[in-house]
Amino acid sequence: MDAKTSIAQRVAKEVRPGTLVNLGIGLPSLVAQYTGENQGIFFQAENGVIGLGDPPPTGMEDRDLTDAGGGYITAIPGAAAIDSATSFGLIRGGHIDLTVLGGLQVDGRGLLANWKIPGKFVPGMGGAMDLVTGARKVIVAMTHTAKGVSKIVPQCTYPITSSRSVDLIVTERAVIQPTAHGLVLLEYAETTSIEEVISMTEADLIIPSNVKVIER
Amino acid sequence: MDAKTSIAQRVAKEVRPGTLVNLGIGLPSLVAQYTGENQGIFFQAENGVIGLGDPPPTGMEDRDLTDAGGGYITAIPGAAAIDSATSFGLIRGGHIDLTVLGGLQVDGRGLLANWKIPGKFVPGMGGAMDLVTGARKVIVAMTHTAKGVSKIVPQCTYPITSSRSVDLIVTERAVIQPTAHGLVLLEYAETTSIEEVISMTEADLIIPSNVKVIER
Amino acid sequence: MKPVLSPQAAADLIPDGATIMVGGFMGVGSPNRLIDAIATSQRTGLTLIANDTAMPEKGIGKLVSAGCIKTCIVSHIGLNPETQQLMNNGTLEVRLVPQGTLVEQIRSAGVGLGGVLTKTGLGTEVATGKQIVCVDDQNYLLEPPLRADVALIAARQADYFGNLEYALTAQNFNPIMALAADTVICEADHIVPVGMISPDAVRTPGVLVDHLLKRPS
Amino acid sequence: MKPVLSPQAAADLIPDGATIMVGGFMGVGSPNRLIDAIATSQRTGLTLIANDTAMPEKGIGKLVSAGCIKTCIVSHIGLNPETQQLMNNGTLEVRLVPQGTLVEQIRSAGVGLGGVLTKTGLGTEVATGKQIVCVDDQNYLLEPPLRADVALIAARQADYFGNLEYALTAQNFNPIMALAADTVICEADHIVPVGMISPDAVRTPGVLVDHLLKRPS
Repeated sequence: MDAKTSIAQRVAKEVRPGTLVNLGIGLPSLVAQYTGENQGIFFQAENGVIGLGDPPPTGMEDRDLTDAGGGYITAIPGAAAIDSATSFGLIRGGHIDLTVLGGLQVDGRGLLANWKIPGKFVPGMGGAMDLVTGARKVIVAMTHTAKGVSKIVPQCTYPITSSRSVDLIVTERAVIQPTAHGLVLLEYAETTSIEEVISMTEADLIIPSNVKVIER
Repeated sequence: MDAKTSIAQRVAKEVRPGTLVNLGIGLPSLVAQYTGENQGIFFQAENGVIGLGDPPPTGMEDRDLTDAGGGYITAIPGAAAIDSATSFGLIRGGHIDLTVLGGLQVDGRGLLANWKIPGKFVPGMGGAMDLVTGARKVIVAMTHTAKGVSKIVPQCTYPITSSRSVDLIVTERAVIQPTAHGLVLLEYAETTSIEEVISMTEADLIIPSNVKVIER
Repeated sequence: MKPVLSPQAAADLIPDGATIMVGGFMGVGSPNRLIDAIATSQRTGLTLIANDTAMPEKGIGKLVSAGCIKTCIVSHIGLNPETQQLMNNGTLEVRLVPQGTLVEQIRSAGVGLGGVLTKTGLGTEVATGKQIVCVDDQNYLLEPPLRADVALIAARQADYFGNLEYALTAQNFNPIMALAADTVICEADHIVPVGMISPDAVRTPGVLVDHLLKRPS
Repeated sequence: MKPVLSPQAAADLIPDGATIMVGGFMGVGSPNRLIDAIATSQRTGLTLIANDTAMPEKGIGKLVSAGCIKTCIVSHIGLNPETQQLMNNGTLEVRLVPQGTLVEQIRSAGVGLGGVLTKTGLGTEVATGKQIVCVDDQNYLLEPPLRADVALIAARQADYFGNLEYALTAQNFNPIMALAADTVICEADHIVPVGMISPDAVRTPGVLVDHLLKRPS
């Protein structure tokens, strides 16, 4: 299993029935594939739809029905089309139960950086700052390292996305919970070890006695 | 002709083709009867419709289509139904070309009072404060006196509706324009005289050399 | 799918002393069966946020007549002499708010903003004791967000997920109030199966609605 | 009835150096024939307010490619390497704004409010040099209103009075931008006679729209 799939599978277990969920573009968008059907979960695309469905059959794409990355989508029965003010009203107003976003860095305080690498690449924050600030629960879904360098750092060197700490970090190697005392290792992948996770994580980790192996 | 009819007829001459107009409940609502048809005028009712039409035929009233006073209305082809946030967005945002409102008092600075008689009757401001503050042009349509007492006063004794001066006052006896120099008498009714208007107006009036008789 | 409640079960969700928002404008577009159930249940000490108190024995006016309301935050009470009377004898506290400010205060709570910056009310009695904020050399009155424990709204048509469509001037405050309460209960004229309302026709997304009112049998 | 303009006549309404808003989200729901006409007309020095700059040679990206834009106020440029490049070599000024703040700044200008009080951006680079306002013991960032000289929007269907309906995710910023510009030009897929759109289906009232774009012959 590749890293992205294993991350998406683990994040999917955090999605509760009957909730409204926003998935960021890229890796987070894979999560939808692993949540069970008929659980009353509604996915929001912040460009203006509540109730994303499966990708459309080839040749049946609609140029006016896309996700926030511009990819063609469908919508489920009971979907609603909304404008950007309403969409971000829901996000900022605390109506989104869960958002899953990608990350460049998360630090020891649980702060996320995901919109700017100064002097290198500046995609912009898009909806990320509103999502991290406004969603009830924020999960960062990202690979543990980039080019061998830990993305979980003592303090973000890239500009942060919000002063609000994220609730959970899910990588292909570990599930980590930011707390007031620091980053707590909750789970590690069966393909790795606690020691290896520690060595690949630049930030300090708190290791409780009951760390579990990730179930997917 | 009664006072209300003569006021409404004179105000109607101020309504320009192709504009968006809000008429207050009561006397101001009569103005619509005297504007020409097919001039592309859209009337807004602030409770949520743009494009008010004639009153409905008896028996064809719709409980869900009313004006701001709760009276049954119809809507013209091209009408739009809007919620209260949009309705007042249009009002505050300067999208209303003209509003015509009733008044309890207007004073020498052109300030209007129309929502509260302390200790006696407090209807509330409803949409009046937003309309006077936000509409491009504000006309007060009211009788010149109430129980023999001038409603045009040196300074409002009732709480004012807005710190923005109204643009025109139309009564059954006179048309008066508030200016930086004071209230200017523009027109007087043929049934009265300049002297009588001055004597029935508690506020000072500036009388230019070219005061005209009101055309209806 | 959202729970479909009887009027009584819906009224039971509202404790004495709660803050409620009720949709409607002079009795048009109000959830009348919900109002009847609350009035019949003799709730007391409620704080009411609404455009107006309608007329005696009509729409929201029934809550005033039944003595349910301790405080009301409204823009207009001119057509309800009962409200005037209770205000004058000190039984009912009435806080008058300009209509455009009121609806934006509710919206700002619902969409996670810190309040409303408006010129409406500046230099009038309404501004007394309130903060003034200067933006680009212009002064604005700062009015705080307004939330409720329960919003009681009316719609023309719902699906069983809670997506709502409104009709004409019965829309008014309803879609805005749906954003700004811990619990949102909607009384719709019709309830249709999920999928029967076009996504483009939805004015209130079902995710905002907690309960639907059972249709009369 | 609103004037129906050719793309060229519409582009002629926009002088060099103007501030324009353009609807659309990653190329979806943008007024593409209007964009083509502006790009072909080689306008220069424009300030662009939009969600994003789409992709090179697609939607709003064409205005960047054609060198029309001096400054852009957007939330995302990640899918347009041309924008990155012009920003890096100093040819194009890019002001990045959180998406929810951007749409509310536009709305606040359109509905006559003094700006936006939001928690988004507090404690980040976005807050640098900006006013903080405290409401009910909570801090908010104050972001000022954003207006344009001309708004260029897209709709699924218009009537000849300018009432607009949108489709699915092509709605996005379009109805909000229609509120906040001195001149609003709409490119609709269909234009129908007045009266053919139900009042309840209208998402942008025609009173906000100044010009419609002529349909292709």
